[in-house]
Amino acid sequence: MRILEAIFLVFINPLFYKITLTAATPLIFASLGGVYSEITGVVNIALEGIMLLGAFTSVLFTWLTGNVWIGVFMAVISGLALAWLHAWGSIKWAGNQVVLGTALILIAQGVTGFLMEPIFGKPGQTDFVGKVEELRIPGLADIPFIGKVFGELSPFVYMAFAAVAFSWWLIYKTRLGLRMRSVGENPEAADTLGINVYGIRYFGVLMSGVWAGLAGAYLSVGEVGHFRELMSGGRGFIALAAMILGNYNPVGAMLASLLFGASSAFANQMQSSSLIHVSATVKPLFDMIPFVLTIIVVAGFVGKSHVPKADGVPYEKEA
Amino acid sequence: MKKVFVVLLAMLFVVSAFSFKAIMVTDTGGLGDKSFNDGTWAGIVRAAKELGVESKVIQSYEQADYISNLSKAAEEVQKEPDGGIVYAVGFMMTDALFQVAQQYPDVYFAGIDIAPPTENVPPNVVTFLFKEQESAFLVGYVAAATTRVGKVGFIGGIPIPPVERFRYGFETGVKVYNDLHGTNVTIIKGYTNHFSDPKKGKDLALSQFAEGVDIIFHASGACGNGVIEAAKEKMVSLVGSEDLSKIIEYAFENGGIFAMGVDVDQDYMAPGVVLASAMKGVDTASYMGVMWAYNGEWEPGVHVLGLAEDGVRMSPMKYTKGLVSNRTLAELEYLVTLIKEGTLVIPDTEESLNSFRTPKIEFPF
Amino acid sequence: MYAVEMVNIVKKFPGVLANDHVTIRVKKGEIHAIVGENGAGKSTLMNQLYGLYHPDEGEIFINGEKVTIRGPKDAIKNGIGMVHQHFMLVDTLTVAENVVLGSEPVKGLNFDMKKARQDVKDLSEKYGLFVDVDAKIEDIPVGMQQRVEIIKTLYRGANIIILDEPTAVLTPQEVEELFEIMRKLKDSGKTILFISHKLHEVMEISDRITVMRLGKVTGELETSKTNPKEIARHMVGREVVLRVTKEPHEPKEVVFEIKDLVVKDNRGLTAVNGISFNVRKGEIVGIAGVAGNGQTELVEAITGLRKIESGNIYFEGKDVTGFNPKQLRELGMAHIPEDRLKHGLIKEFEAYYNVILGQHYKYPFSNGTFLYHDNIFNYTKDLMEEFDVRPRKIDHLGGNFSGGNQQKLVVGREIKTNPKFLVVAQPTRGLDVGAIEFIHKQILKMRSLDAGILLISMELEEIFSLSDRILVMYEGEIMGEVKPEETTIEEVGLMMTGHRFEEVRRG
Amino acid sequence: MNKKFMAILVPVVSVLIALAISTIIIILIGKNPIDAYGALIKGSFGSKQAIADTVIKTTPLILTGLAVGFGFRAGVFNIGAEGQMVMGALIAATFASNFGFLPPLIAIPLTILIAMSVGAGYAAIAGFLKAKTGAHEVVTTIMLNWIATYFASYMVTGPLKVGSGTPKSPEIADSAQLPILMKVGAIEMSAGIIIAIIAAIFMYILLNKTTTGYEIKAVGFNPYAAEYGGISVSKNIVLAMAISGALAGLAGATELMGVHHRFLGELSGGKGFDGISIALIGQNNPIGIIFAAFLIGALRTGSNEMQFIGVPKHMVMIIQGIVIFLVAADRIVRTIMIRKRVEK
Repeated sequence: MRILEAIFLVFINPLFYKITLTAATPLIFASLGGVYSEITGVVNIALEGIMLLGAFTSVLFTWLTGNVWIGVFMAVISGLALAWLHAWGSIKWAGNQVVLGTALILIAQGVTGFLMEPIFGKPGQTDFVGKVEELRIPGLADIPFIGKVFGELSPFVYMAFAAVAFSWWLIYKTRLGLRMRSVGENPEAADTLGINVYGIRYFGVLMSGVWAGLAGAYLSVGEVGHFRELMSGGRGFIALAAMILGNYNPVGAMLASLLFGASSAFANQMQSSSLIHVSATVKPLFDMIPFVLTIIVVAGFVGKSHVPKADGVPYEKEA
Repeated sequence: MKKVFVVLLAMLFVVSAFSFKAIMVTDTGGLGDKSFNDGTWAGIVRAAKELGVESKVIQSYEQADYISNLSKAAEEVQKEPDGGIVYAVGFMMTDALFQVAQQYPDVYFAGIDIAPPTENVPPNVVTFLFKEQESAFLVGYVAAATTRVGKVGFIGGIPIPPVERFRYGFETGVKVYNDLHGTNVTIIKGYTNHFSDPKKGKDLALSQFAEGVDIIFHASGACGNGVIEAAKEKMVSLVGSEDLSKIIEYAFENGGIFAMGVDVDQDYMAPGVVLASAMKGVDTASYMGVMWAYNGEWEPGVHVLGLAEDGVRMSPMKYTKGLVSNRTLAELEYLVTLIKEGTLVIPDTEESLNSFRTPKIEFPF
Repeated sequence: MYAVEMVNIVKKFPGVLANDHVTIRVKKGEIHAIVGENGAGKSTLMNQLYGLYHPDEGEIFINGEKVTIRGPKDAIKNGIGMVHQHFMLVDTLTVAENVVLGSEPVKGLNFDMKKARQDVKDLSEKYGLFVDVDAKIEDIPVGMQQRVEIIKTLYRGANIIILDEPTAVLTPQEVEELFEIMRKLKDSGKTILFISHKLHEVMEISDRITVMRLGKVTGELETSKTNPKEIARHMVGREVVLRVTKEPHEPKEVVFEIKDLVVKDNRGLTAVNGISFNVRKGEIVGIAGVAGNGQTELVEAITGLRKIESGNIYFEGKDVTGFNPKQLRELGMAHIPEDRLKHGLIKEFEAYYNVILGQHYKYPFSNGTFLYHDNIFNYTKDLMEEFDVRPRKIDHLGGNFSGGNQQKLVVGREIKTNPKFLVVAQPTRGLDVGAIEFIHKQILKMRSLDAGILLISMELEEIFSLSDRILVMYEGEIMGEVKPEETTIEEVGLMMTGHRFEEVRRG
Repeated sequence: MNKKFMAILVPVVSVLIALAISTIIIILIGKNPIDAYGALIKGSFGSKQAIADTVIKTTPLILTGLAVGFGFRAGVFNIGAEGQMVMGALIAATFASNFGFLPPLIAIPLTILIAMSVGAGYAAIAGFLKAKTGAHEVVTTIMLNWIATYFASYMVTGPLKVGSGTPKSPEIADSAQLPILMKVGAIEMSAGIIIAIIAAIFMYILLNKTTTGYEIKAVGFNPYAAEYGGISVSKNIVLAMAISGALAGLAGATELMGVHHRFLGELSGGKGFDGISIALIGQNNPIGIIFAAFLIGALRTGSNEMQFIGVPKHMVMIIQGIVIFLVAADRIVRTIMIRKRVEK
């Protein structure tokens, strides 16, 4: 009964919803990146690496310039750079996309770790370099409950939702989006209509760099204001799962990310509940909740998702 | 150009003049953990500089590296006519250290955070352990004295022994305060299961704040940066400014949201928001080890460093001292004396924590 | 004035000379047929006109002007449109979206769906090309998909339209409709290039004919001044028998029977709706019908690849409903699948692994645990000899054989199991005349060996020349049963479009 | 150019290019590349100890490489070797600490068997979900990795914990430890490498000589054709995942029985992920995988020596990343070589 009470208390706590949002935000960005890349037909498991590099660059440039937004901008640029490598290998050279992705993750981990000492003078982690201020919406904060959730949030959270709306519009309402979807489903058909298959795929992959770079920037200068080696902590892979779970659709990916954010917020909240008395060593088990939940959802409720038909298949003209 | 060359040559000469080497092998956490790896290295570097000897570090990539890296370091040291010392850092290297040390009896080995698995320690090995619980006891006492809601939090990384000792101490500090002052401060405990994901630390800290705590003590490596950030965010939002004097002014009047740091003096990471840090003098230990080895004053065996040995302490509360009443400060000072004397023993295991009863303490004022 | 001139085109692929100094001249406003066997180089030639391939040598003139076509974009610019044999449609997009893809109308930043729909509607009305603009491609029948393809070319303002084997997937009635459309297009001044190997169609619709064989042009003919025999000679280089002769053969007892079979398709819709029939030993039962009327699902249900909703299947009188493919094979069923690249063959496997698929676990190929490679190799050598598979390399990968030889491998594999009952689906799709002849002979040989054979084909000629009885399928139901010698192509064609046998006979 | 020759040449040239790039980086940070590579080679092959070390590192990499490679041959992408390895070793450690009463002849195979079955069972969850509900194995295995990690962390800090030091399980019984082939100082090279090579041979035979291998490959290449040929697709997906997981579990077993002799908190150290790149560098071929694992193992071992001359441990990740990148996009290398040949 105490457990039920604790669960109930979690759900009526506005801060639970706020933490859900902040936990979901990096996943939304990164899974969005996955959507862009994969609907044009390029599997991108490098998200984890792009995030990490983005987190690093944003801290680096914030530290150099003192302006967090320059840092965020440079995270996007670095995301583009790594994504370009992925695009180059997988589109131009028709490489195995999964392997290229794992290679880029390694390179990102290596490069960020490697550069710490020469740049910051010490390995491992940087000091606090500055942070994107939270956005306070006057008036909103005074509304009960809602105010506690939305009253004061990182602008990244709003950006994430704006990005979802923008992406939905771009993918489903514009000419470019139509072409992106056609290239991921049947590149040959698109090619015969004079659509530049390679160009569109480059666009998709580069955009995934933009979003995953932002995800990384959020983790560092958006949330904690410093960089720590491997701080992406596997979120790129979770975002990948969220993208598949969300059926390669920006809105779906967002919902899946929110589900994930909610379950990890729930796990944290349950761990912190004063109603549940468990020994300290049992607490790590709470962290399994999001993963178990995802498996149940993937297996039970979603089943087969529509994978873009040409996803992962390099497009090669015959002559 | 020529000058540089001469200088370089001279340096080379100088370096080779002292044929003693101090080599440190990190655990997989590596340098930059702002904890035992960094601390050890700082101490070694300091000693090496003073002695004018060479110091080196090998960072381990994975657990299977420990034995080979320690062996490598030992081989390297063996080559030096005057020998040297090999440091194994982190409790994860316990088994590896003792296996390798047996193979190289003429090389000095030192372990940080390492408890020997057997009673008899080989003569070429010293290990340093810390009474983390003692410094954590002090911050726990401060937390209990400062909280305005009667609820404080603890966030650990992975529940490994040093982390757990911090928790035992923290819990004891709160308990002792409660018993002495008749308060009922409670503790919420959580773990990030990680040492290098600051965002995770921040999320968990926010969850604890959502449960109503106003002070969180963390012992979670880099995750703790997120904990401190969460507290800072909350506090700045309450105060409406990042300015230290405003924060202090606000906190003095209304209390606030605080974090407590670990391992090193983390007060500077968010001045005014980090109430105090439970420090661990890893650098002192590693410095000592090098000196012993160099001077031949080797004292093999386990050295457990606590308040009395100056191995652990509480940060001087550079920014926040004003938030703690003079009486509390005086109490703390007295408690430190009791601990140093051995009158007050802070539990260092789960069992002793459970059976811990606050002794009769009469403050002399 | 020629609308299209391709002069001395040479195109080499690794190991193949696909076009060897080919010259073709197409007049403005004519329907020009390009005929030839599979592999003659027709599609390669047209793909170069559409910019998908680039000629190694030679020149292309459009309306008298020399052009370089670097890609489809250039082709479209030059007023060329192409309907490919394999439709170039994006399954998940709607008809309207598919049509406008690549030259979409926009309103502000948005893609203008409204205008796209209207444009497509207008075109469809103008040329009598009925389509459902809002349907997704994956939900519409093949005939409509083809119309979408034609609209695509018209939408881009094509004056020269290439149709690559457009009738392969259509019913006789649909073929007529297509020809109607082609005439309409011709009347409005469009030039049409029509690739085919069906001589009666070419005779019916074209104005002039270019015949190709082995990458070369072997004849340029005026349709009005030639006959199918002459064309065939140019095509094959020898006289060909256009129809196999069938020996009379007395069927024996029933080997296979289905009763009230109901099967659903991938989307959960009923695809086979209560079908019953039987097949006797030594008899070929043909199932005619337009693609997508439940034949695929029927075959899959019979061969154990698809779940049966209700009804029963009997093999030699034994109820085998719900048996899996392995169990059915054990009983003596064999299956030549309609899509050899999807079901029949594993492209990445060597020939010797492909020919044991389905029996790989049995002696002489294995002892159930280990494969006996020597036996497998010998068996493959024999099979390749017997069925004239070329090249005779047992370690050639399945995907590296030509279509005809792939099919020979599959047919050989299935026939060599000595089945009591053989399901044959689209056995000659995409094959050249020689291969078709060979495969038809093999099927008839099985009949003479008293195997029961169920033949599913969209080629009516094939059905007519091979079957002893013909069942016509429409929307998952049997419209009627006829004997080939007692019916006409038109009658069967009517049934294929949903008229019951009784209605047809009543007239 | 000869196909097989190219298959070998591409990884070799990729390594050379990667080394060239890292040479530039090493120069940029002001170190001498000759010293660095000298250290790399010395550290991986320069002494008996170095060789033993390289072999120790190579052993689990061969096995995870085989695990992932086997999955690829069967058309499943097993990102979960990491979790399967952890679970296999964890459960085996739990049992094997009580095997003192058994002679090695029984205890060793039994421990291996437990680790392999647990790995197989854990992987089969993902295979089963894929076969039954279509759940994407990449998603499920990633989730299962996390679950394994947290579960293991719980076990060694909770129920299995011994002593007051490292979170670790009790030591496994002496009789369950693998015999030592070579001992240099404190470095003990166990018979794990033999197990790994046997596993590679086993995989080769299974894939190329048996009907099971035939069926698994058929399902991997073309599930439709396989089903048509009477091969159960779902059964073989589960089976392929299980075999892949068993190999990963075996990797856990060799680490447990040959190196650590107990379960430690972070036993796998990312070797499951390394398996992906090793499988692909080795072109999913058992022999190729042995060489690829050896390459990565040597790089790792040598990199520790490189640290002595001031090249950080991250260098080897960068080298490894570039090698994998070039092997994946092998046409880059092929094109470079063809151009070279044309120029000549």
